[in-house]
Amino acid sequence: MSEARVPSQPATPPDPQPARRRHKWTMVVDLDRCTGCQACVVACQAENNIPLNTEAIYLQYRVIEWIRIERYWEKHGEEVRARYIPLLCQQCDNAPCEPVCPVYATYHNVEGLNVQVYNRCVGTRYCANNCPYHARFFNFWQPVWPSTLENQLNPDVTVRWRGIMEKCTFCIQRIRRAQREAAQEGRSLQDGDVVPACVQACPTDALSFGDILDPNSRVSRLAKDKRAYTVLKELGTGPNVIYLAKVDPYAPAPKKHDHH
Amino acid sequence: MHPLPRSTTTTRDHPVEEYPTSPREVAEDIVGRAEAPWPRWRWLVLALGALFLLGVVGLALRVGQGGDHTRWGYYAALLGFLYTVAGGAPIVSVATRMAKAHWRRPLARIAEVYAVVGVLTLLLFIPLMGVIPPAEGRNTIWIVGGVRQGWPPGAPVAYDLLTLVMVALGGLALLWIAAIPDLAALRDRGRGGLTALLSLGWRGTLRQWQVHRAALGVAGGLYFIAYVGGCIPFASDLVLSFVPGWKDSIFPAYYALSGLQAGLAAVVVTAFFLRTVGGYRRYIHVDQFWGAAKLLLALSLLWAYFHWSAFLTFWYGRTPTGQNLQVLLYFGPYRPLFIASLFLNWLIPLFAFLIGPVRRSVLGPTLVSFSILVGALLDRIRLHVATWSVPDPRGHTFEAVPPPVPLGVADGLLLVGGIGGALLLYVLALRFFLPMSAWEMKELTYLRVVRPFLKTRAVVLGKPE
Amino acid sequence: MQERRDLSDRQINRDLLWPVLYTPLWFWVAVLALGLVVSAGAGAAAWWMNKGPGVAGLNRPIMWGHLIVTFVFWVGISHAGVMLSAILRLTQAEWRRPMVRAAEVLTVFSLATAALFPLLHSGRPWRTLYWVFPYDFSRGIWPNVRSPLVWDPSAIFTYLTGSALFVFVTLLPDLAALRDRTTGIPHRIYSLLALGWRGTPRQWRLQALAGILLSALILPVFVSVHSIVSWDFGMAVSVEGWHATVFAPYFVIGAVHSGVAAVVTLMALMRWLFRWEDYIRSEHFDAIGRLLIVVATAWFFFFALEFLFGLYLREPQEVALRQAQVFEWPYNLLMILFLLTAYFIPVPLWLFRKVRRNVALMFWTSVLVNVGMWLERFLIIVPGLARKQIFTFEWSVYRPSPIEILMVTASFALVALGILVFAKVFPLVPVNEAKEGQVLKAEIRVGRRTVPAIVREQ
Amino acid sequence: MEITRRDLLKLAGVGLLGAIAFQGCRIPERELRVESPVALPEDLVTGRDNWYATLCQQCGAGCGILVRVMEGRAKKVEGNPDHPLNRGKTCARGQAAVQALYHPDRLATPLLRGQPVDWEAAVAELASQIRQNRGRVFLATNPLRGHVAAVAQAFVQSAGGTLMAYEPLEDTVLRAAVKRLSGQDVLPDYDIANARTVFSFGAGWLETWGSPVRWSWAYGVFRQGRPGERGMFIHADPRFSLTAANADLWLPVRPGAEGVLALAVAYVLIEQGMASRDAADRLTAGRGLAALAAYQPEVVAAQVGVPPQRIREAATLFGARRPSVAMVGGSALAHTNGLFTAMAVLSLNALVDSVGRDGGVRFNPPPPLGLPSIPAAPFARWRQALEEMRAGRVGLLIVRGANLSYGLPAEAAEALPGVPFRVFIGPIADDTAQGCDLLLPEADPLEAWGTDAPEPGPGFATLTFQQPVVRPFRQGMSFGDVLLEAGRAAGLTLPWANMQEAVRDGARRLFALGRGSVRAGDEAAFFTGVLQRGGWWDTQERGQGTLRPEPAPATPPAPRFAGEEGEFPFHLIPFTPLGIYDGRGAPLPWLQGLPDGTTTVAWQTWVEIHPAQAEPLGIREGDWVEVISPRGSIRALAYLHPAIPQGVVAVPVGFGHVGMGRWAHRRGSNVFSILAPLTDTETGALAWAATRVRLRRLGQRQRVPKFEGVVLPLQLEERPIIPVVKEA
Repeated sequence: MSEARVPSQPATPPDPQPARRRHKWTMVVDLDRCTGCQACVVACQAENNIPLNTEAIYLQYRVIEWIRIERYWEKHGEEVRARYIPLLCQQCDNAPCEPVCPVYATYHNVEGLNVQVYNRCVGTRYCANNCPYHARFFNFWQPVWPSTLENQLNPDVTVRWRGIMEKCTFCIQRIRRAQREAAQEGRSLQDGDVVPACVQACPTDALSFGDILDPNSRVSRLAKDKRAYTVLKELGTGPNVIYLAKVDPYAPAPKKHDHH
Repeated sequence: MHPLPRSTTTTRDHPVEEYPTSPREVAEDIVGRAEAPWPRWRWLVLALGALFLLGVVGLALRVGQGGDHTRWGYYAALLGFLYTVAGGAPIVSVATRMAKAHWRRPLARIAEVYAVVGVLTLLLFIPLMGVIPPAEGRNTIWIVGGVRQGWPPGAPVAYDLLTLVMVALGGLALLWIAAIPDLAALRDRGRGGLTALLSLGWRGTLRQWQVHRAALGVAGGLYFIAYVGGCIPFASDLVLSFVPGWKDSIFPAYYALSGLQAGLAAVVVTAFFLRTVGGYRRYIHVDQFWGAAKLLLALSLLWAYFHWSAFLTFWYGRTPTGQNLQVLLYFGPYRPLFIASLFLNWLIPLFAFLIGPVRRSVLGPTLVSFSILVGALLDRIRLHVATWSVPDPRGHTFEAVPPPVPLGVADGLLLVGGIGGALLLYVLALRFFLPMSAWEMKELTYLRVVRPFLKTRAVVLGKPE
Repeated sequence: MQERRDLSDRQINRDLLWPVLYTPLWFWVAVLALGLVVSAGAGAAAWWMNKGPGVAGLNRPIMWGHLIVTFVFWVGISHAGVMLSAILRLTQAEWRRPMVRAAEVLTVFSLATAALFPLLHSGRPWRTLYWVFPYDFSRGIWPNVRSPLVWDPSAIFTYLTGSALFVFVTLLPDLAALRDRTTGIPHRIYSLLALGWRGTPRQWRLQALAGILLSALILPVFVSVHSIVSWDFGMAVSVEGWHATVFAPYFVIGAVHSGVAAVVTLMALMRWLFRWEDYIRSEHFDAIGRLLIVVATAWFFFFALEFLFGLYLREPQEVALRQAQVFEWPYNLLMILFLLTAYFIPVPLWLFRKVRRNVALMFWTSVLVNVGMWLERFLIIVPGLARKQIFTFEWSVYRPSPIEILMVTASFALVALGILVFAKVFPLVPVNEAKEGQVLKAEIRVGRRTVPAIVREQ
Repeated sequence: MEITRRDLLKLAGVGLLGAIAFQGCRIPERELRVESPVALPEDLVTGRDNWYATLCQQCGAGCGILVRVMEGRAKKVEGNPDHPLNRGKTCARGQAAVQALYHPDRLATPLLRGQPVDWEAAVAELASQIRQNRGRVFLATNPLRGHVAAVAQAFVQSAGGTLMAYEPLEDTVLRAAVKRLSGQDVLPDYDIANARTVFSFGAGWLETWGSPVRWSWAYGVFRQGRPGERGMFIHADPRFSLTAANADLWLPVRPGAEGVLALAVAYVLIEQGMASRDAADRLTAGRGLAALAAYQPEVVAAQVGVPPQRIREAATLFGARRPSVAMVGGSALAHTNGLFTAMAVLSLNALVDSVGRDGGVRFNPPPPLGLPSIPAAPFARWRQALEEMRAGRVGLLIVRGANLSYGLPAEAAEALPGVPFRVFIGPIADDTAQGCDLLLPEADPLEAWGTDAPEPGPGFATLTFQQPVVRPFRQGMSFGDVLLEAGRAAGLTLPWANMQEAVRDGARRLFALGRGSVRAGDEAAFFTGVLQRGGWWDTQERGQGTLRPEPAPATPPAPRFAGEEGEFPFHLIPFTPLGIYDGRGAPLPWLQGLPDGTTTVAWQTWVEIHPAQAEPLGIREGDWVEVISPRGSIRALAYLHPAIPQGVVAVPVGFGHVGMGRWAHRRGSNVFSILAPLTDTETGALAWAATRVRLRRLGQRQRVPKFEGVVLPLQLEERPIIPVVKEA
């Protein structure tokens, strides 16, 4: 029996459908640039018709933020540091949320997006349980806006009703618009044509978005950075959100851990 | 209440054989030929002894090749096989006695005597103590470094040794207690020495019988706990913890269960041997094989069930560790072994025993049991060799599947010799404790009568509360 | 012995059929009371549906709560029926006779109740058409067979059909008996149901055969059902507290534990309510008590495995989960209650023959067991979600809302109501089994003692 | 469709019980719409959208934004990539501009003593009031820039009266310091993008202070935008703010000791010979290091609260890794010795001579076209002004964007009634609007015309153009237009007919300059060009200037605090949260619902206190506590903050409004109401960080409305989500 017959599984599984792919949308988050200013959060809420997070919602721990800033403390003896990380749906190639949905309300499209089909969702919440990144949000209540605020709702994005699961879509409506405009101008998509709301807003350029299949795109370049890592790599979900590690010259030598 | 003539009436499917109907008969028959349990058994002893010596040679070779644990997989497999089979067999008698199943009576002793193999497993473990890597940095059930560094002391080997000791002692205690009345009988027939010593002045008073019954119950319970509980450290230290990141909570249960299955199979094969060669035809009837067959069917279903629930969890989880693990255990170089044990331990028993006549025959269950025994050996080889072949058991994730470890000469000798040695011990013990539990057979003569019922005759089984 | 009195067939008929033929007052009181609770639960469900799942105490990431816990609980209870009737039938255990039907009926009703909960849980049950029934309207999409939530309904409905059939087949002779003792419309209905049963040897043989076959065929289903329920959790790689290989057997044996205990509860109630002391005797409690000891201990072994291997990898977040389960309020209290009620109070008691033969004690201990088993499911499901993965930022708490509690309470009333109504129209103790028992019971004289015995055909 | 739904419901009804079916029938109509055909809604892109460039007025920074307009409705705000200030970026508050536009509680019509009237009547009334009160008109506004400032000035000049701008957290001290050291009355810009070291004192320049979007963009470059070069950021702040959280080195300085710290740094720089000779001489008045003896790190360490080696470490970094820049602001200047602090810190820039250099302090040219800039008047002047109002010396008070009743609750409460006729102009009635005689609905910035010369600007002449992006949603009128219309009706002499004309005129005069970012053949084309680009700027017209340190005082001026240390053990540091800022964001649910940068609390006033100090007081998280100062007390929710220095408690401003719409009205409590009226001794600016407080547990508890979960979210050491590397 030869070694050749012993294939090991790569940490991130191979792309399930490389042949049909024209794009593989990817986001790179530079944690050394991110200040946790939350501009992306409001930008996302404005773009995607996210229901208002009232105080009651906060008290129920049902806040909906498709992209959220998580602030972690780090205790080093006396002094305490804070670390910020923007978290959103990681659009996994090998998404744990997909196989468990009984009605295909969430599936993988050819552009590598993990798509949520609202009108199929029956609200079992299984996908949310099985998302290791806590990236899925459930409409526990009917989303209501004062009638005047409804003027602001984005016509390109569905308003999700109660009992429906939702999550970051990488602003698929913007991807579609960019693709349509490119088609109208009879050209192919360039790097930078598609800019999700959060990326557009990010004051420090911590977020960047693009097509990883395009070797010259910004994300392709950044993904080669030696600080690059993906969250919960050992689960083998194959995230399409790549993070660049935080730099802190004053950090004590990190404990040995064999995950990243 | 008129006893039947001891002529064997034949019905449709098979000849009805009748048990001896009076206690005296039993005494005469079993205790009578204690000195030579069956013809030409010395030759058997010699043959087994020769095999055992081969094993010793193999051990020498193995030790000579050094303490790199990747080389000791087959040795561990042998240990695992003997531990589970010999440890599982006595459970058969304990469980069936608990269930008050009359068909168990002729098999009880056959099963209990397997406990003596525990001594051999104990000896076999000693060389491994130098081979098993220390627990630091590994995932073991011993929380080394988790709570305090180097705690508990001596983990893991010390505790595995302790486990083996407890199982061996528990088994011997069970065997002894179960055999006391018969030992007494032998003593009364003039066999002195150890027998007389062990029979503890048994007189068979009512009080003694009550105590005996209670003691037997307790010993059985304790042994059950010792064996099943012992499978947790044994399976986790000698299999699980060699693959980093392999978290498999059902594995110890699977390990114990497959041992139980193999143990019962061993009992059935032995029973067949005693029935055909040993001349215990009057005691070991088709009923015994039938009852055992039903149990084996259930056990092989459970075998598959446990396998499946472990397999499915990793397969669905799709973590790199889980996927590599499945390559190692199922799809990789050890696939033939897996498929073989799948057939031998599951499919063959299942489909054979689905057929009523096969269940209710002597040969059928015997052959199936043999396949189960072979399957169990292959399964142990698959598990131990594959996991021990991982060079570095430390860390949290299992990145690379190691190449397979071929069966060397030393390993071959060890397997043959180890099993031969076990059988040798068993045969010797059979002579010391009778192959058949005389007192339980006597009980049967009281509690089982054949009476006319409506238009036919029927067996009436007494079920004392 | 005195507790196994010889009973004439007329006597047996009179004793076992009276609840069907005459209606005591307490029956109506009980029905009314249970009905009130059930409708309260229905109101709660309606509120839930109308206002949205927000009325529950659920939050992010604790998306599953009391309703799912109760679903698992009732599926568990439903394993009593097959466990007893099928297995005991196959092993020809004599003491099964008076309890088989009660067990089977319990199965049917608890399973039906369990099936309600996932639908209610989704908050919009009219949409579950997509999910439970394979359909293909405009969109050309069938349910996702990879999802355990699709395995669930199939398993549950198979099991439900199977056990209903089971009840019916074993009921046939008694239906005939009722047919012969009723007049007017009841008579018509019973005659219809009895399928022209005349009690010919051939019919008896067929009925017996059907019984055996059904038991054999339903066993795999019985195992599969709770395994699949467990896989609803076990498959979830993201919830580390759930992703354990032991889950399937652990859930099944736990289900048997709670189910058999529930049967004991039911037996005691039957004995008291219908005054069936001659049929449901302390020897039966004794036997089932012994079975319970074995089952409970096996279950505890798996529980130990599950917990031990939860800590096995010593990942900080998994340790945190176990810490939460054992040390953090309110789980610590629940954990203690769970361990005491599910194992450490009842099992040691059952070790004493006196206790096993004391109906009242068996009743209360069996109730305790099911309290404990409900808590067990809660302690698996909720803390697992509350400590999901390494995102300490997201770790949350869950408190049930009154709505949820109401629905859970109502489910108990619903099952009780179902069984009560069943008892009103069919005998809860199989008359034919009782008679068979009478025929087959025998005695053997050993020296000065007589030992109870049974007749086995060669 | 309908039919199948019905059937479904029936089915549900049968399956589940009548009661549910009954409820089930009450599924809202919209539910049906979710049942859409196969194609994903997200795959359908509806219609075409238009993008208009305009000016963001959610805070004073003055970023250029683009607004996405569809079907006549503003949908989304994005940064204007052309704009030199914010380079296409926005902050959370800017994103919320659209929500302000469609806020449900915007005034629909003018209200005259509570009665709705039409605009003609309202303007007539205002005009008559102006006529009656010539010379006794008082115009209270927020700081004004651009043409609206010119209009306001012209208005008060012609009507006779006072024009004063109000801002609760004024920048008076910084302005004064810059003026003292450079002679210019323009806020400087900091070239962080090119700096290698940034040393900031109390300035939350990544959150709300100054021009956060511009500097955040620079921060990105500063950290990772330059290959092989990662900027080093040192921050001295008594509070653990979001900015402090992002600093490499955070010095938890004692409140009021920032100036001393700065001079201690100066001491080290000079001692190490890293300081520029000239600046050092000025600072020490030529007497050399001896002049700064009082500031030697070892001496002041205790007073500053930072160990001397830390000070030296920071100073060495600052001196060695050049270009380096020092900035000061926020609570550092909100003390009685604020001016001293400001000058001390600014002088550091001179010491490392980074003034006027890349990566240093840049000066801005005065606003183009000689447009005026009306900065906030110091607190002391406002108290006088209110005094005059109380005394009845003001006949007509016109308030716009100056929320006096919120910032000076006590003074305003007794002063404002003294004014016979009060006019409020604004989109939503705020605290000050309560009790005003005339409420005029102001047009939202997205509905109005205007210009703005940002301050601090990008370092060269810049004029941002503001244009209406949608037709007025409410019949409001922009502030400028109100002044112009009412003024003309009152017979005042005013430069322009309306703001649009003013803006056009501005464009005309820029066109006449013939330089700058927009070139065009004729005025019309130029105007369109300016509107399209969102503004006009001339990178050639740069600001010039130097900072000349003044001799450091021999003994550091100690800060004064209200309240005895024994009775009031804690320093109270008010701060502006990311979302609602100084209260301007309070009406908007997006901003109220935005988790705070460090605590993730939203919707409520909380008080940050260190666990070690909460413990003896028996305070747990979620306790309602009373924050008691010599001036009064407020309620707040306790948040145990593991990183805030001991001896300090922090409370956000911006809560506790009366009015300001449904989401702000009586939500939380107003920390200004307990601030002692101490002022900076020289400038008279409010020393809003100079109040001491004590805490008292009130007994009630509740869950804190925060985004983080129930356990202290520490990174798990073995499994960090955010791995940290020591160098890039």
